[in-house]
Amino acid sequence: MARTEPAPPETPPSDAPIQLLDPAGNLSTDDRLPLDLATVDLAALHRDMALTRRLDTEAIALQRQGELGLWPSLRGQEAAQVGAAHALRRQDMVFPTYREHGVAWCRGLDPVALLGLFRGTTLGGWDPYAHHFNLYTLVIGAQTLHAVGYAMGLHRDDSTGSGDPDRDTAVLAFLGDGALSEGETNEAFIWAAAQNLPVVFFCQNNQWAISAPYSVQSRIPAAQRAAGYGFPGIRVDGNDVLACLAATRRALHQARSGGGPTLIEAVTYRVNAHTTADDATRYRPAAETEDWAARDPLERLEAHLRSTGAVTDDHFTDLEQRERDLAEQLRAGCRELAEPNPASPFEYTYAQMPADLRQQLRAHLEFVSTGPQDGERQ
Amino acid sequence: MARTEPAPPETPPSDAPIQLLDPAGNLSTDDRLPLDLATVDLAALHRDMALTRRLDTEAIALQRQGELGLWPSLRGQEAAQVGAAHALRRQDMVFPTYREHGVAWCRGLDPVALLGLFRGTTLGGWDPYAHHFNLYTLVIGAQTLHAVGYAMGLHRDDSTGSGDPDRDTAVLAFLGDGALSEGETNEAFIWAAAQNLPVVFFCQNNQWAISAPYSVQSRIPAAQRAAGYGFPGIRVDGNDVLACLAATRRALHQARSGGGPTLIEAVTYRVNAHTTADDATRYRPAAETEDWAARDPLERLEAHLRSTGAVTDDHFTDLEQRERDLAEQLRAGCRELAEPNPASPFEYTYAQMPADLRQQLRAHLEFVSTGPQDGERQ
Amino acid sequence: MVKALNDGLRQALTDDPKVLLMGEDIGRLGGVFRVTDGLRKEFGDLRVVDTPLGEAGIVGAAIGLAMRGYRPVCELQFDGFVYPAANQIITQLAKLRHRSAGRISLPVVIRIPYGGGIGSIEHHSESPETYFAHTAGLKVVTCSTPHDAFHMIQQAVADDDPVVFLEPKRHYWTKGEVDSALPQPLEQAVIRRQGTDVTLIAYGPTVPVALEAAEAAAEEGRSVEVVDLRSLSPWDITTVRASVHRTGRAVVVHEAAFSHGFGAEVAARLQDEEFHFLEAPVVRVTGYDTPYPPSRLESDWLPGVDRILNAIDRSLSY
Amino acid sequence: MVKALNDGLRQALTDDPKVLLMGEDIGRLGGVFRVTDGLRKEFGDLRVVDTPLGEAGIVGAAIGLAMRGYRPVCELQFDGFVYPAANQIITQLAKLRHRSAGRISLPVVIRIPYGGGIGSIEHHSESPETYFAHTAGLKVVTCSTPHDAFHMIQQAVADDDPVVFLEPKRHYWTKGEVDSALPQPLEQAVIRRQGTDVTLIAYGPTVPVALEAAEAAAEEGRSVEVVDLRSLSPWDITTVRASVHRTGRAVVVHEAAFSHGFGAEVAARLQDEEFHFLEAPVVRVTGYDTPYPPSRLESDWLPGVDRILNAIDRSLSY
Ligand SMILES: Cc1ncc(C[n+]2csc(CCOP(=O)(O)OP(=O)(O)O)c2C)c(N)n1
Ligand SMILES: Cc1ncc(C[n+]2csc(CCOP(=O)(O)OP(=O)(O)O)c2C)c(N)n1
Ligand SMILES: [Mg+2]
Ligand SMILES: [Mg+2]
Repeated sequence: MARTEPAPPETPPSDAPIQLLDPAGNLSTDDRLPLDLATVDLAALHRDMALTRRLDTEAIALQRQGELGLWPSLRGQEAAQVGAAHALRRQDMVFPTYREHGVAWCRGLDPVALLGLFRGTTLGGWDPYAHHFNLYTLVIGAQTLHAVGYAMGLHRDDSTGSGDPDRDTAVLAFLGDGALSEGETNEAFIWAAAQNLPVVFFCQNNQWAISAPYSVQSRIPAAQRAAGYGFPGIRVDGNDVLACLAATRRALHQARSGGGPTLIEAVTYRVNAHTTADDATRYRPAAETEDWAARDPLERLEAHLRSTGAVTDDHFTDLEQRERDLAEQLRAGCRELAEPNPASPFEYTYAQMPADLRQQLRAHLEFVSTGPQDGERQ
Repeated sequence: MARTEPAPPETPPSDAPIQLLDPAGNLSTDDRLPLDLATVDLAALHRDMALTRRLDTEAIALQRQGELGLWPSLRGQEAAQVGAAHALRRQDMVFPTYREHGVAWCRGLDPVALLGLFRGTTLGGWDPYAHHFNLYTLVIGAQTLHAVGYAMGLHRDDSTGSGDPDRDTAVLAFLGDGALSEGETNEAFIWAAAQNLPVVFFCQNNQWAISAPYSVQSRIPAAQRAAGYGFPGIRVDGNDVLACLAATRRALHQARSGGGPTLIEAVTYRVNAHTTADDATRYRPAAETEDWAARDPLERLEAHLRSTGAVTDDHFTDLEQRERDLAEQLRAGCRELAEPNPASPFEYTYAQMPADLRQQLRAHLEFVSTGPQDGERQ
Repeated sequence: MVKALNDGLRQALTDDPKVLLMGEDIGRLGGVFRVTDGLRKEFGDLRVVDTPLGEAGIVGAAIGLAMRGYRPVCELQFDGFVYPAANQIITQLAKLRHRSAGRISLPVVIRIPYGGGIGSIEHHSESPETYFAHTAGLKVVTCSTPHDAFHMIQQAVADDDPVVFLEPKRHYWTKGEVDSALPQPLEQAVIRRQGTDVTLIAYGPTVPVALEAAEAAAEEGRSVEVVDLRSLSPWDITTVRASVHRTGRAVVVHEAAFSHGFGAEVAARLQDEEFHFLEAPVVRVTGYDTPYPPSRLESDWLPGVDRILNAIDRSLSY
Repeated sequence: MVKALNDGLRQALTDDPKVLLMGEDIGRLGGVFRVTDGLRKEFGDLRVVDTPLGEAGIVGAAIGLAMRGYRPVCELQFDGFVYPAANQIITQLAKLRHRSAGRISLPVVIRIPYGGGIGSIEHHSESPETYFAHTAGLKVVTCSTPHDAFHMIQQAVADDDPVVFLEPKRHYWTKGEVDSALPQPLEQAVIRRQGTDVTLIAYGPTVPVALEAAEAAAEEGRSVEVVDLRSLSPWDITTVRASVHRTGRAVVVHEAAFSHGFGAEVAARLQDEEFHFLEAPVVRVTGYDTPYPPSRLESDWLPGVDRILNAIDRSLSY
């Protein structure tokens, strides 16, 4: 009985993802997703993608040097993240996973702050309200419900549908393809649909959830999930920054205007292993990775910029300098990240420390100050 | 700011549920769901629906008399349950909620056994394997995943796709409209879709989840949920026993043949309150309930049988006698249900009772035998 | 007690426009126990929200609402239906203040009708307090009188930490005076009856049972002090120690299972901190280490007056 | 220990065709810790199943598989990711035998890499044993040596009850002899080191720490007995009592939070059943009542040798 997993059912030929910029850097248009190029700052998109990649590369290096415990690389997903982030207004709230370094960058976070979580000096690292960018969430799918709740708050605050661009607000929730299978994510879709909430779900389908190919989660495109709940889903080339920008803009606009949720599937690829602790060669063929490398999102935009002359050479030289500065900032900043205070877990468990916990803290501090340092026990 | 809940989005006019027998008892056909009437035992369907209703009526009466703590009435849902149950083969496995008394009846359970759970003498009450009918599950949605696991087992047992009618097996999982919103239910859909499992999800959309109208859960028909996962959904008139039978037959056949899952939405109505402990007048208008009463599933089939003369008068007189017998059986049986043994919780917690628990049991039995009875403490 | 909770919630909704209630069947129906009766009519469907059927959704959305400045009061319909929300409660709600180094504050209340004794079917009689009390970052409280219910629910709503608010459902219909002027601090235990021979420690559903047992013991000439813990996390060991210091003996009563029930922690602390004063072991009178039984068995299964009296005897026999 | 678990699982798969493994990344990848390395290749993708990303699904489907006659061994990838499965574990897996009056038997194993000390990020270092041990109907075990790992995983698979199998991840790379002929009964504690002055009770991740502390104490002339509980539900109080009976003193060590940690139950039982023999209170050395800290703080936060030695001092000072 040499049966294996059941054969995939016949699925209807799926819509090809919408593309506005092809791998060679040529523009195209698609009636389903119009984009007025006059409203797009190509140079800024390119700059943010390049710097995001540099940030990622540096972080990987820092991990190799033992400065970070772990790093989840976003390489290959720069277009999806930067495209989506450029569609945000200041007041929009973002709920990331743990891989949205590109969005964090565009939100204006100090990039060094991103390293603390992976260095083990903090579990958070930044003020989620200052940048309208929530902390990273490591529990797959959990943040999608927070996004829904925040969106419920927006509705109650009259922060949608007023027509005032500084007032109307939406929520942008990121998730991976694997996250589509968590019950909580699906509850988030259900709530968003039934209450017509101002939330955009941005799914980076990078084809893999650690070692699980997308086919383990589903045999139809992720964007179609939305139809089951009764709200629009759209599938875009996630390595095409313009398609990602256009789709997110439209969806956020609709959300802010009171038009309800959208699910965006950005079809992309996790070029590196899941994290620096993972070994992707154990589960996927090199050929696949190489194949996707040819669709690199950054090269694609650069090709476009160079061939059209949309930016001057200064753009590139200036960018090189910025990249070097960023790398330096990260290297120095990482090592200078403050060591956590041993009292901090106790201080931040409750708004006011309960008496019992205070006693535990007292004992702990005594132990920490006199105990392990001198090798002698008290 | 007199805002209320967001207005429902414009939804496309939904498919009307498929109907093969109209409220007046007239047959019709529908290309989407063919049914060869020669294969249908109308008299048996009618008999089972009538007896199911009597069972329900008697149980309500027993609850009023204080013999049961609670009863969840299935009134109005007899066609959905009996139609679905008649599509089962002996070996098919059923995973019910707590309201599938009609399915239980058709599976040949001793109807008295259904009462124990609500009388408080047992948490189960029957052998799930003897009748291929699992215990009632009170945690909304939980059983859908058990159904999926059982279906995974069928696939591994080579119990689908052999073409042998006694071997090929499917799973029939029941759920309510409210259950569509639990994360676990959605995980069940995901697993069934991705692994193409032999499981049919039968959703009785009775319009209410306790006091929540269906619009709280979703603004599109439940059957469309399946499209989001990539398997077929079908919407039938749940008060039309023929449509329910035909849809379930086809879906079970497909599942047994290795063709994967189906979601059936049977559009029906919970005529009574959620349970005998509920007061439906607090949340829904009498007019709605009356409106649905006019679509009574049992009357519909009866009208058909009488107008076509498909059964003789004997059928009805015989049935009346059976109903009386059943009522008597329930009344007598309920009072005779064995009181649970105080040792049973201890005995059934583990396969072998651990030493500590044995000691707790010993203390408990001593207490029970000498303690409370004589009003004296030991 | 239902009325006191209803009044307390009405007051909370009135006092702070950011307070909102959410849960299954709490609006149109007023809750299966009518705790929120009339509030949707009074405060509208945006502040008293009938949610879809999904407990993870309820708590997860409450977290998001709190991040947007609201103070959500969630109802989970029964003790046995909290588990689909466990992930949001344990990995998110309890930990976000810590994760964010104090930047995120989640003033979320989770109301749960809990405990047995009302003849219900499975999943409707459970006592999950250990799961929550063992989870750092949550507060856990329970009330045993209408007076406490009225005040404690408001204090819980006003608290800046997430509070699991356990409502002993078998005392929902208990009547009692509510003095609206006299709230006790939320985290403080209360001595419900003074005594000198043994300290009986109870909370929520078992407080009236403990008082009854104390009454019965008094007839036999035993003076039993009854402490109502009220708050389970943090818990007021100071009051308990002071009492045990006087009596030298302690008996803990709860409905939750014996092993790892709240009594274990009480016993562990007392044997440590009152080692020289305890004249007898701390005795636990609790549910057994089995799932909750069918309702026909519950009255014997639950810790009742007789079992408590036995325990007092045992304690005094040392 | 990874190798021993891998061998144990291979043996279980070989012995019984109804055994199957399921979880996230356990097949193609062999598990994030490689515990299931090579098994998919050897036994096929129907017996070593890469599941979708959903913990409720994993446990819920395992229940259905068990009802169809299989013996599923689930992996939940990390201790912090068990909570989405809490509902299936607590309301279904633990209770179905009881609900069905013994008709349904669910021989499901839930493997969980658990505990801290490996420098991980949040949710990857937790100790959820109390949640499970407090849940009647579950067995809970944990291994501290490769030898135990090899045998206990097979015993867990052969057991007809659901077993939560906690794998102390910081000892995954510990080497040690596996004597394939000598399994101990699954529920029996083992005395890892004999001593006469004080009994040190540990399990899983803290056993090696306890042994190290005992070693250090020996140098100061203190004779410490170390008990490895191995099974947490049920737990072998007989062995513990016998030891405490001899030493008169007990210290419990675990990583889980102090309040309602396993130590509370141990202390509560011992103070009750060994009241006359305890010469000092049972002392607990545990994690604190805070969420698990960022990894830079973990080595101090976790109970280590020095804190254990302090506790021994304290115990002996009575
Ligand atoms: C609830 C939960 N289960 C398991 C994990 C372990 N885990 C971490 S990342 C990951 C895969 C996530 O895949 P995907 O959603 O596609 O995101 P990606 O990593 O590809 O960005 C898993 C299983 C987790 N973090 N949370
Ligand atoms: C997980 C869970 N949450 C809440 C409940 C309480 N409850 C019992 S029945 C019910 C409504 C179920 O509605 P639906 O699925 O439509 O089934 P119906 O009762 O209409 O047959 C609720 C909320 C429960 N049983 N389980
Ligand atoms: Mg992915
Ligand atoms: Mg319903």
